[in-house]
Amino acid sequence: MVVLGWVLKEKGLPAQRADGSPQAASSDVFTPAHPTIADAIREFFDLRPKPVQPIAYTHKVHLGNGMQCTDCHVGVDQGPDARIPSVNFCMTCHQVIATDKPEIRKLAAYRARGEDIPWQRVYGFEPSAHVKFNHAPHIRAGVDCSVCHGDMRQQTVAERKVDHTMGFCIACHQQKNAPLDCVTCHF
Amino acid sequence: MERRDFLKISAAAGATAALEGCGNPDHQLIRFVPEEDLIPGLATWKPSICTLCPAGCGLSVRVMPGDAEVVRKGQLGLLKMGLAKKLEGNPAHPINRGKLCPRGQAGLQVTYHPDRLKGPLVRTGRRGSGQFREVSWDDAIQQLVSHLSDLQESKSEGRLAFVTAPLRGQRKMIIDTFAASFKRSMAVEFAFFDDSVIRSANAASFGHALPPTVDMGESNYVISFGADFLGTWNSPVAQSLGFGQMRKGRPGERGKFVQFEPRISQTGASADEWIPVEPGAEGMLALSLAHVIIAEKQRPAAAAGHAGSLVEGWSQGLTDFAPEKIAAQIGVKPETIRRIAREAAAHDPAVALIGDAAVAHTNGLFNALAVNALNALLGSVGKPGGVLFGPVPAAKQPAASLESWAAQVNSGAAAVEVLLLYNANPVFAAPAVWGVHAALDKIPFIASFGSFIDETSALADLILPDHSALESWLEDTPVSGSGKVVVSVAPPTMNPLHNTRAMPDVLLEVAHRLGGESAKALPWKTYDEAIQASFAALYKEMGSKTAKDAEEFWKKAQEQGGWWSAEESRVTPVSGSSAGAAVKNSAPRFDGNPSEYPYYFLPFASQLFYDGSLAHLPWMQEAPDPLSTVMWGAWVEINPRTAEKLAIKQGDLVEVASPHGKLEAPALVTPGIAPDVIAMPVGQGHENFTRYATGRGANPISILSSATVEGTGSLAWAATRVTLSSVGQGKLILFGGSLSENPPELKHR
Amino acid sequence: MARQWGMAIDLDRCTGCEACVVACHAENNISTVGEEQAAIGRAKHWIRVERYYEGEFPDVTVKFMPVLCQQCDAAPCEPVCPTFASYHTSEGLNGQVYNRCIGTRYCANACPYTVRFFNFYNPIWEKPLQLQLNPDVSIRSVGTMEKCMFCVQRIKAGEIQAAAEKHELRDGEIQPACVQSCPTRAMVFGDLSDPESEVSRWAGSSRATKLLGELGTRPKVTYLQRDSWHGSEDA
Amino acid sequence: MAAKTPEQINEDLMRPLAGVSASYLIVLACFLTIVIAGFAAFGWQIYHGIGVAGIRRPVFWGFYITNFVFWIGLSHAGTLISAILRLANATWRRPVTRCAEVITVFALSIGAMFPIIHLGRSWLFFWLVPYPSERGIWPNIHSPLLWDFFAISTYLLGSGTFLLLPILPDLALVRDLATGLRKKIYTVLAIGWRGTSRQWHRLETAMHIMAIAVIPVAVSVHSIVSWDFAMAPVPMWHSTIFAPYFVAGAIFSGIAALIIAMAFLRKFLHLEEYLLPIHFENLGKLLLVMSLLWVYFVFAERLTTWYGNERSEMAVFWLTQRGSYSPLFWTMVTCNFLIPFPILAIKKLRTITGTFIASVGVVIGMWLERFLIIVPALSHKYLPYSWGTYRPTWVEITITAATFAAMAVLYMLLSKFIPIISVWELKAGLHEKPHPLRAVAQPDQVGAD
Repeated sequence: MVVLGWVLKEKGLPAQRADGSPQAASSDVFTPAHPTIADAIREFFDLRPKPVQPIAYTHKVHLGNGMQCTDCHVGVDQGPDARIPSVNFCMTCHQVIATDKPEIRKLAAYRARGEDIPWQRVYGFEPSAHVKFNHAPHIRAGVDCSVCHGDMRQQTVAERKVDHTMGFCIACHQQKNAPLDCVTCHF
Repeated sequence: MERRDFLKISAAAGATAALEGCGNPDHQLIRFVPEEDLIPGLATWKPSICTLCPAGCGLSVRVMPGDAEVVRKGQLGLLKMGLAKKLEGNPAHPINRGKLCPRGQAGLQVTYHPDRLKGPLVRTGRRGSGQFREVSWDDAIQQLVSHLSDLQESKSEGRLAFVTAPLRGQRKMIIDTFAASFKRSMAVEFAFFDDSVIRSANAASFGHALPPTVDMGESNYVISFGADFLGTWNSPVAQSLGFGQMRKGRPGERGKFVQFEPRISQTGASADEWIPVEPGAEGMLALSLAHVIIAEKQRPAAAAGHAGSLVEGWSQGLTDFAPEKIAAQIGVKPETIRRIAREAAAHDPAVALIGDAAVAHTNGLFNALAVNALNALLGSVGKPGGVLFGPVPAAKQPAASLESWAAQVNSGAAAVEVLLLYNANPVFAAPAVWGVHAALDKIPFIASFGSFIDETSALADLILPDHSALESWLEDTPVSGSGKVVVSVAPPTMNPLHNTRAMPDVLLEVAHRLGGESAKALPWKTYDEAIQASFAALYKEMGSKTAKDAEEFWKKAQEQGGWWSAEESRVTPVSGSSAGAAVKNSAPRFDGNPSEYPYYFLPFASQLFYDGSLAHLPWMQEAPDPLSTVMWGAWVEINPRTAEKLAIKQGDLVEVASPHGKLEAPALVTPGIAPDVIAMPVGQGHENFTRYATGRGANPISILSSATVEGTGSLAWAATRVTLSSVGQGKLILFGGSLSENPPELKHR
Repeated sequence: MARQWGMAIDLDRCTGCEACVVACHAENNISTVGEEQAAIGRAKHWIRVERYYEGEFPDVTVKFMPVLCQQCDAAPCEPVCPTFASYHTSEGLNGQVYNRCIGTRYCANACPYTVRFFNFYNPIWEKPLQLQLNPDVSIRSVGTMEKCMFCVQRIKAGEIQAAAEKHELRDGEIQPACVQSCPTRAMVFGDLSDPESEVSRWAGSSRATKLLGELGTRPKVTYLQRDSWHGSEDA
Repeated sequence: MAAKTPEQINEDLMRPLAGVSASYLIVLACFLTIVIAGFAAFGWQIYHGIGVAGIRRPVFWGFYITNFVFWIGLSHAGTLISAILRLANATWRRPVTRCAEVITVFALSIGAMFPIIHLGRSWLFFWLVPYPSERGIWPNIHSPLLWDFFAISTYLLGSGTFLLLPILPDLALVRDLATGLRKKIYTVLAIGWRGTSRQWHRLETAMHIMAIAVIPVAVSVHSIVSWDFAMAPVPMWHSTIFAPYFVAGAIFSGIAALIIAMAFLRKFLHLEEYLLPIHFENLGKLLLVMSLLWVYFVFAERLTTWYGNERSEMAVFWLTQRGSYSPLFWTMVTCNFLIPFPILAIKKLRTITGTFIASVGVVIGMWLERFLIIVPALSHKYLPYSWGTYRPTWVEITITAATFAAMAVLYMLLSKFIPIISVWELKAGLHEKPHPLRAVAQPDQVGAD
């Protein structure tokens, strides 16, 4: 595969296109190209099935118990991304709390195997959108999380409640006199 | 179906993560629990040290969280870890003050190189077959220990040899101590571009076996004899900073810079006056300049002091070196010599430098001493705007030169049982005639600490891959580039990507297992302990107003990337070790008779590959060479007149033949080289050095003669003559379209 | 008035060392295209050091000139783009909106400086080289044009940072990768609308010239021509 | 022609529609294969990336844009010529007009594909089309590429109508002569044409309006195509002469294409009695005029550049005059002038064969002209450090070949479905006295002799 990758690089051909086969798990190159044509088509028509989370985490309960978003999603007010807590972080509480619940058992099992939880992305932009979204300025501008993520108090497992289309962003930016320059988000 | 779709989609979503720099997380892989507590998307800057050349610049490394494919407990998975993303100069570091050369910045790719060794290897096929098998660290170290234990108890007559690049500070200390803990051992240091000639010259003239620190920022007149001080020579970043300062940093003042060399180097290209000189005549030229200055009463001969007294006929005013007498030998017009001499004398402070090819002729030492004398005459030694000698104690010169060592091994004079290799690639970087390859074949057991398979480590029986610099504890004591005392130190900037171990730690482990002398000599558990100990000592010795105790001193040093004295503690030269009588003017000797080999062969350090140790970095391969704009290859520089005479066209494949071998590379016809000189960059022509460098271009070192610089053991790599001929169509990849800004195509009516 | 980012390059300081070139590659996720592609002129260097020889041996002079996108105020690349992928930002940059680019390559033809680079294929990084990629810069895919935007990601980050810390941007607080790396300090970057900024002062130098200024593109990069030595007369 | 009766005309002109010969099928198959190869190449390009084409920095446009300009140029054969001839009432035009208009529609469709083929991301071509989106982003009206979109779509619409209107009566004729399924199909196609006086009258009026309207459109199209280049500050592109220069060149190549097409039809559909030497001779005269006009434009362009003596322009100038591109340049001059001029100027040589040879030369020459306008200029822009070269790859060559094959295929198919020569117009030309079909409409309105 290494050799293949090199040969391809020399030819300048994207790797997963070489034999038409999708980019394998053990692929030796990284490329922005789509793993399969099917993927390309899906993205083209913006078909994004509902993510299936490995653990049925419920926001409702946690927020109900008076927790804040930023308790787990650290960094959202400092930088571009919000942290998805690691299994260790969850276990700080669930060492003792609700340890008998099946989902929590799953959690503990991950920890026991030394694995992190493979959460699936709910929001986030397609690579081809070239969007460099930064949470922090929005938080500072007092935009409530629910504006873009829906009211998590009402959600169990996070779902895509809000459609993050460019229209959605633009509308809000216009309303709030936020910059509309393309390179505000696209670079 | 449902499930499969989901996988595909998540792979696509993964690609989004890729945009956040996490690579292309591949969702068949499990995710490991992060070992660090990281906030995504936030960058932290950590200090480190550049280890790619002897300059020892301070780094500031941008570290951000990302997903790396790593192996844990034999299982491949994704780990969110802090990853180095960009290398910049450390603004606080006195040597490079926030700046960094292209090579230093590309150092990032060493860590992430796809062909980096991912764990210890044991040779399975015959030597050089490149067949290795992965083993555990425990087995690997045990194997080394078993080979060493006999030697240690000196049961056998055999010896331990340790071949390394020139090292400094604690790394050198540990290696030397380790080697010394064996009864019979030889430590050999080798680098193609070593500065030993200049060290010896400076020792003789000024009593400091050190390369000079050039305070160019304050100079008003700079004369360089072949030194590529803006590219690769000595401490290029520090010198570039000074150059910028000298040119435009001081309102109303602009120093002049004159470069003497037979082929325009990247540095020469920036000169106010570039003057070609006959190869090897630099010393005579320097003395000729000195003669004019003395004769015209600009300076008294005595002003040169000891440095001058080393030169024969100095006190008599160097009458043999009157420009008119020797202009022909030097190849520079007498009036030019006189003019330059007057200008230099009139524009205080003026400074002269010599380096690279000028000291790589058989008379290199003479050339260096002559320039030292000129400097002394100009009164630029130890003064602002002149040459300074950093207060760092001179490193002890290596026991043996590689050449003599190889000779001893080949002749059987030294029966080397075990060879340890670190940071050196002598099979590539030493002339074929030295027979290093043959010597290695004679050695029963070779262990390398290399991170890559290169020409030398390919011959190893055991490979114990070192961490990359960014993954290691680093400590360095630069000898040039700043008037301050500098001791750099840096903890690892990121966790190791592969199953590698730091060379010093492995040595300590080995010593520990060996017990006896070695264990006694090296009491530390880990390398950082050794460094911390050295800093405790430093605190006692130097002290510091900023830290209240050694502990805090140590912490502070780690935070800012090292410790450096507040004030520029410049050293005024002690009169040098008056080594024997005055040195005579000696003409350079060249290998190969002029009739058969009519051209001087001039290898030069590549701005991008240095001595070839960086040819494996894709950024370096694809960056256009500053002058030739060549990418992904080597070339041979030929003057248009010579090309015409030999019917060679741009891009032709030419054969360059010396008495010691031949090579083929595409021709580059350029006006910036003397008609009787053929120049070629060092760095390409690797036979076995990762996918990016292997089988690319040709290696000029391979055809060099073994001539050495008189008075030193080091290689006179500019003392070979060659002949050349066109042998077909070559592949010359140029980024630049036109050589001139006004090519014939643009001519008006 | 909005900031007007500009740059000044002192050719008397530039030594053609290529530090800016590598810094740009590292900062902006510019992919290496490999030998074959480089051989047919598809190498991507957002900033390049142009080198020109003049004269014959022994009277040879060499001139180095770093050339990057000049961020023209009257940019030929902007009006010709049918999709507004190439457009003028409020801070005077020639923005290149990768997601809008459909690859007509018209902008690259129109650009007199040839500083626009095209992704003829999807870029690839042999693992684990992709770990070097800068998360703040997107990875351009096949069929899109890419170019220097004065490290717009650094500009944005700097502005956001300043806003967070509630202070005005200081001159020199934001530096593109090339400017940051330059060992001779031959480049300065800043706000041309502020007459006090260093870049404005350099741009006012008597040696200041614009590259191909005669085309009326109104570049925002100023070149300070190579100076000569004035000291000889007092010899 | 007077010898012929309406019945014979029907007989002769309907013959091609009757059935297909084996040789016809073989030829058609050959051309189809090439066309398919072309599409395959395009697929390959989409799959791997535009890099499989030979374009590179700094020559970002190559064969594709050359073909684009070439085919759009060719499209000026038909509609423009036939419109002018109609308005000028030139009787000899009668058998010529339709195959001319057909060239227009086909060439235009082929040419219009290239702006899409040459895109780096062809699948996003619709971003060139103005349509409302939630992003609120419209195409950039300043971009000549957008002007192209409007110009070409308008021209296609116009010439399409201009072609279809006069076909109606003939479709009706086929309907009347045919039986079975054919009859059904043509009944639909003829959209109820019964040849009533009102219908004739409307047709005439419509044709007049279209004929007038289509001329400025045609002129504007190639002016706009020329502005794709003239609007960019590229040496030798940025010139005021480009619009008229391109229009002239377009008509020039158009007529040549028409002559070639007619020659083939005459031979293979055995229309010797309808496409007479006189037609070729007249078109030959036109071609001669255009050839002279073209030389004049080239001379004017070169002369001003040479006198202007502008640094960067001279680079491109010498490159084409005596540099690496000069062989192509002089081939072009030979094909566009040195060969056609004597042939067309000397009456004896202005035969069918003569004009055919001249036309082939012109078509080749005009393709080269477009190539020489685009590539040398791009390869030698202002900064000598960034000069480069260009080499096409098999992908570009295949697709180029496919376009010519496509032209042939379309023509061959069409000739089997509609009478390639306007039957009713011929008949109308037959008699002094009003034709039975056309009791009311005045013959001279249709342009009788």
